[in-house]
Amino acid sequence: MSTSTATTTLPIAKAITAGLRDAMTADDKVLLMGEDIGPLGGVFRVTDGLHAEFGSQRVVDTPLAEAGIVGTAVGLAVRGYRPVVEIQFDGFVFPAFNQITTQVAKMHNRTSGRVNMPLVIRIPHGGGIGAVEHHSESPETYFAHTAGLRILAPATSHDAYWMTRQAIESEDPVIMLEPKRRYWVKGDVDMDHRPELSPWQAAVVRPGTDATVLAWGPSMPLVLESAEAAAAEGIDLEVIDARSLAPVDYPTIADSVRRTGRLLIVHEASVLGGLGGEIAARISEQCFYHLEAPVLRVGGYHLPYPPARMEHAFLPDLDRVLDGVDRLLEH
Amino acid sequence: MSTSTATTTLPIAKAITAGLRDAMTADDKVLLMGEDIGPLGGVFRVTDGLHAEFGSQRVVDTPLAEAGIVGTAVGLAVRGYRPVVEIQFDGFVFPAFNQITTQVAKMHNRTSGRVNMPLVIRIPHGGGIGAVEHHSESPETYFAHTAGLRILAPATSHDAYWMTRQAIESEDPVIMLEPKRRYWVKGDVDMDHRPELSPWQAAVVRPGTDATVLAWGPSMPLVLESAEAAAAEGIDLEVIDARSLAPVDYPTIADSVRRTGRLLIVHEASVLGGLGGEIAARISEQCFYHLEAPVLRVGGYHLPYPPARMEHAFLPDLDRVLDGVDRLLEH
Amino acid sequence: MSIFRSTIPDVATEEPMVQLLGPDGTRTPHEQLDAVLEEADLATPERLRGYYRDMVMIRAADLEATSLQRQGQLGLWASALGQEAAQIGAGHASREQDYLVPTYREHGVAWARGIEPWRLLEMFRGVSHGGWDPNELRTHPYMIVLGSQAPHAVGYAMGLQRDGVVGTGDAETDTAVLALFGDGASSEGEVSESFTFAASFQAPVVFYTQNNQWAISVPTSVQSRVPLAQRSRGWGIPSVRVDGNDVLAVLGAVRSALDSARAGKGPVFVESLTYRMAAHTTSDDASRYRPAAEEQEWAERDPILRLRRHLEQLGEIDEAFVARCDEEAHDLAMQLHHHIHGMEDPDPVHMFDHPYAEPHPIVDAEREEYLAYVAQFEDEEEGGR
Amino acid sequence: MSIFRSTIPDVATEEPMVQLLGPDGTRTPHEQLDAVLEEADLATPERLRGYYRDMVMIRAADLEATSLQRQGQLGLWASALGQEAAQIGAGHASREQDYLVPTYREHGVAWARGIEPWRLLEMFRGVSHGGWDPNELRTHPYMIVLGSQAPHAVGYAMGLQRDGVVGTGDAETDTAVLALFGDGASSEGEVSESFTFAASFQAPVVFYTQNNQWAISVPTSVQSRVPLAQRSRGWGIPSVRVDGNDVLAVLGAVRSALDSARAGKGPVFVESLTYRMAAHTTSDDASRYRPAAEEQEWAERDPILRLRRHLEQLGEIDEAFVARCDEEAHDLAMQLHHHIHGMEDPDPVHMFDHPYAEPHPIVDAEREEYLAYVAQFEDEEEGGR
Ligand SMILES: Cc1ncc(C[n+]2csc(CCOP(=O)(O)OP(=O)(O)O)c2C)c(N)n1
Ligand SMILES: Cc1ncc(C[n+]2csc(CCOP(=O)(O)OP(=O)(O)O)c2C)c(N)n1
Ligand SMILES: [Mg+2]
Ligand SMILES: [Mg+2]
Repeated sequence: MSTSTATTTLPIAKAITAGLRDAMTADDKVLLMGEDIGPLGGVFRVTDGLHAEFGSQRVVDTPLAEAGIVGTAVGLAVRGYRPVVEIQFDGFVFPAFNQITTQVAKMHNRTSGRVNMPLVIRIPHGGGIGAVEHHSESPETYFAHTAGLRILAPATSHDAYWMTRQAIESEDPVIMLEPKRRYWVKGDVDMDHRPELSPWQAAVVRPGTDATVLAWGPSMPLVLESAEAAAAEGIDLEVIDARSLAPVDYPTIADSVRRTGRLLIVHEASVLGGLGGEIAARISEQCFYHLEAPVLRVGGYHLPYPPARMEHAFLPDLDRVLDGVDRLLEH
Repeated sequence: MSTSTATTTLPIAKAITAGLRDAMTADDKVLLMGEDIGPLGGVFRVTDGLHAEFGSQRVVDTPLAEAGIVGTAVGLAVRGYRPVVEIQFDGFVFPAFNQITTQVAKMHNRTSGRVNMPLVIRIPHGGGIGAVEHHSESPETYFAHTAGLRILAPATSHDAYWMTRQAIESEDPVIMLEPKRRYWVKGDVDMDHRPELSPWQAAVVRPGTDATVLAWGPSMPLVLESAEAAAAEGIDLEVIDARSLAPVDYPTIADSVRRTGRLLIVHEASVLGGLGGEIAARISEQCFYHLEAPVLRVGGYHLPYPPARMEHAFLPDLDRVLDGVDRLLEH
Repeated sequence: MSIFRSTIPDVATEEPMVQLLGPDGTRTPHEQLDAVLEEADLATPERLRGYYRDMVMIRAADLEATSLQRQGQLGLWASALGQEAAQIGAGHASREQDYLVPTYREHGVAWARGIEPWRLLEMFRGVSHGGWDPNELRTHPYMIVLGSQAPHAVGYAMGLQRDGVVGTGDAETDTAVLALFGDGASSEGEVSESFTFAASFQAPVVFYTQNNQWAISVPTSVQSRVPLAQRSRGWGIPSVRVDGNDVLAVLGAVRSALDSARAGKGPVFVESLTYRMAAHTTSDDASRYRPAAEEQEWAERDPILRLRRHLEQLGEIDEAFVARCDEEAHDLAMQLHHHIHGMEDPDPVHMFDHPYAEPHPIVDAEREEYLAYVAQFEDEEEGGR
Repeated sequence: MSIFRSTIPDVATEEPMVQLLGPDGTRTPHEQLDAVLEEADLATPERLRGYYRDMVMIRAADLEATSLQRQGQLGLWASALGQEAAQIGAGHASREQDYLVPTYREHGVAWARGIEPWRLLEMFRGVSHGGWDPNELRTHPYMIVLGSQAPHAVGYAMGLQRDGVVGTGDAETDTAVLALFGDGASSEGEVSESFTFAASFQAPVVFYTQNNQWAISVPTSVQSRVPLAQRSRGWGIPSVRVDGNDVLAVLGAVRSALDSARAGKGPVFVESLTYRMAAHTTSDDASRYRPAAEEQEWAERDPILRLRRHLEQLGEIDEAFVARCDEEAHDLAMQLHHHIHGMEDPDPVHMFDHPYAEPHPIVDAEREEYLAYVAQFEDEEEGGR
């Protein structure tokens, strides 16, 4: 039984569940692996009900070892399966880093294209949930620099559903960064119509003229809210949801910046060495004669993610985004 | 017996050996750990002779497990030791990535400053040696983004000696990226006089007026050579050796760019998401009104490091650097 | 017959369990462990009452922490309910000079090491990532990335070897490390690598697993089809399984293991069979994956009850003592309650205090930036009103 | 007596080794393995001659590769000299449907799987990162990051379980995976995690270690103080140590292990004691760390010599056959020589061919950029001369 019905309202977490369910129904090579994803349904309940529905051969509670999870998924992919791996929290992806970097990312290339790696690594990502250490990380930079990987970062329920499907359908490995603090935010999903927009494209989610603000995943509601606040002050911001972080859709961003002349990038990861730096560098190059101000960034500081009672100061918030907009417009 | 004598000529590898030896002599808490660093002296012979001199309690051939090597070094550091760990090749640092990212980088912060992590991770780094897969990587980006780590990248024998000493003396963890393909290039070392320049500062190694070229480690001889070639064409390049990649010395770079109005960054790592992106973003911001051209980068492509017979096309070379300079000056 | 050999003819699913106190409190003599306990004076009636008090205290603190979490005072709490004997026993088995390397649920161990419970709660409240000086209290910070602490323990033990404080024969000098991890964490490669290093260097480290039957929703059988105690034997690291709800068995076995490690005889592994009576954390719902009957079954093996029964059999406990313990525990809980409720949130500027031990220009600049940014609002507030 | 138990009363440093051929070629009967070999027709005189020929061939290719490296034709060569029996035996023990997961020194295994030696040399020459179709030849690419291939093997085996090709009882259907790694690699956490997964899921995988005594300069004793064969028993994975220079022992044990795995009885571990006769690679200098006497000692246990002696004892080999093998081996070496010398360097534009399976705008743009950049010089050349 597929959950596909016409447009429906679902929280992001449940949209992913639906995406997983429909992908598993459509292709019996799709299987899920991870810690506590079986009877418990995952600590975020994203796989809730799937174990009961598909059984323990397709929804696999693994031993507690991330390298083993990703590494066995590689073997399953070679054998023709399409494993979808859940990493319980962003901070626990690092034990699997060797497998992701030297194996998942390189296997297709190593075999001169003879073996595909249709493997999805789902990571609940980002902070703002008041968690203990290692539960609020934004590791996208590490993966974006690693050739061979793709990264999707849905920000809405609709994208969450379709990106789950499209990540699973991709013949390349995809890291799915799920906006954990928005898991329970509801939104419309149309499961019946494949989106026209490719998952690898950015979306202008709010047109504007004074400056472009780029963000993704968990930061999207914040930048949209900031744009509303700025509008109240007479500043008209264009807001772009990057959607795909590897590859980043530079044409869409550059096109916007050529129009607005200004770009602010917002992400939770530390600004220093973060993905925003690469985007700033490329846009500064591609739009050199259009930029009326340097590309600015608002994000985390160059610190280990702080204890929960300080995270509000570490994370971009409305005031910091607006402060960034102000600095941008001062030029 | 210390090897410290007045200025002497040593290949980079031997300058590091001397630095290790002098550090071990100066402080008996310094110890070396790694694969094959004992009787063999390391696959690059950097620890040659040290096992015979200091014995197996201080020059430790470990089991073959990188997470174990770095993880035990963390424990030794807590106990008051200053472990210097050798990772045999850049491509083999990833099994230790969890220890480096979640433990080495965060332990001082986690304990509110009560425990220091004076730990050095030596990594022979970069390509150009005709090696098989995984032996030519440039992983600096991963570490530069990780708060809590420092990175030094010596390009000369003198820096190799002193940075080895200073990395070991640092109370913070330091990743030492050793320019493996330049290990046997000789240079002068003055072991008697501590350099006035801090290891965390960049050095203008060739003054010039038309554009600034920034590089580090294995790329330094290349950019210096390129500057000579450009000079022959009447282009006067200023060349900066970044020396420290975490933190990067932005004041020195920005000062230069404000004078020349142009910046080219050269590194072996993939340009996409590489450290050059962060530097370009910051310099574009800090020197916005001084830049006469966008910051350009010459480096690796967004590909897994290719087989040896193609690496010449992947790596920056004289022509690609000069091509970059030309594009820079076209603006 | 197959040529392939296992630990014991064919795969060994049976493993004896050392038990000194039966569920009803009855004491079984045990030649080696009784000698160990006696030599160290660890099983006198006064000591036993002390353990009882400790367990009662830490349980009260634990329950209070859960209620503080419900009140929104903590972000999360990982209860150690049911593991009191496994933890108080292990903590007291260590000598003061030993170094303990815990995971994130070792509240009883921490208590036995003299770490005030509020320091643990700080972490779960979200005001700190680790609240004490590891070298002062000879206890590593709580560690959350499972298994990552195990190689630290081995490295510290290698430091002890180099410091010459192993195998000297002097009880005050000889030192060992106690490395703790759960049944789930035992699957992490870093734990296996720790076995490799410890065995190779014969480091003075005791690996101690509280097999509390579950890793969140996953039963231990997924991590190992054979008793976990056997895991280390593949490295030639001797091991034993003990009843983790029996404080004396834990004390005796861990003390004996630490003695052996201190004497320079290399690593030892102890598996302690116990039960996580509560859910994994306050965010977890154990009813989704384990039957109430199982919880019931283990409730009957409650480690506190067991020690009390034993003390009763010895005639070494009375109502007054029990009541005093309960009272003290109540006081502790109240103190905790007030301490936590009264705890002010730290000024976030402190997040810039310790990313590095030495000056760092980017951190300094970002700190200034942050302060200037915050000052804006203060100016606005002053100006505006 | 201690309460801590090891594999065998106290730490087990003794481990029996299965041997079917003595160093002088004498055949020792072995109830189980003889049955296995006989059932599969693996020890007929013709087969034995075949193994002999295989070993001679692969040794010649290996020696030629070393000399090609000296001639600058290869960047590096990792010789498998001395490990021919351990590899030819393991390779032939597998059935065609089995999947082999090698490390980077499995030239004999590759030969037995029908992979032409020049495909291996390509990698060491630096024209490719892996030269064959893993699914076509049912052999994973050579893997260099030690231990990383082990979980792939287990995952593939989990795929076999899901495909229903395990334990059906049909010899042509039932499939298993042979996962190879060295004594050094056995220390990597990922190998241990592979044991955990394989045991947990009872995956049809045989772990096979060629313990060639060294990991570059580090002796096996640093990786394990007890015989490596014992490592897996801590997971309840049965294991055996065989004489790796005895092609029949290897064949019998690995076939028997694969049979067991194929039948659905779960993983097995085989340690094969052999010797890396050459240096680690052409870049290595073994004289820096191991005594010539040791090399001498092992030279006398040469696996090729041993099989030849056995065939001589059986009266199943004659000078003509030996000479023919040598001739064929010489031809192979010459072919290799010419093939490699004649190999043109690939156009670097091919590095852009396969980073992704699906289109990628950055890669496409960089490819265009590269081609335009290269075209510049072609223009210049044309223009200039
Ligand atoms: C590397 C890593 N992966 C996943 C987690 C998430 N996680 C936290 S506790 C836990 C279960 C741990 O089980 P066990 O080791 O048995 O300890 P217990 O919780 O039972 O005390 C998991 C999966 C983690 N903290 N670290
Ligand atoms: C993760 C990793 N660390 C280090 C190396 C470097 N290295 C290559 S081979 C080798 C020794 C391997 O020894 P062993 O596993 O016994 O295999 P053998 O070379 O003896 O066949 C080392 C340390 C590597 N390839 N991968
Ligand atoms: Mg547990
Ligand atoms: Mg070996």
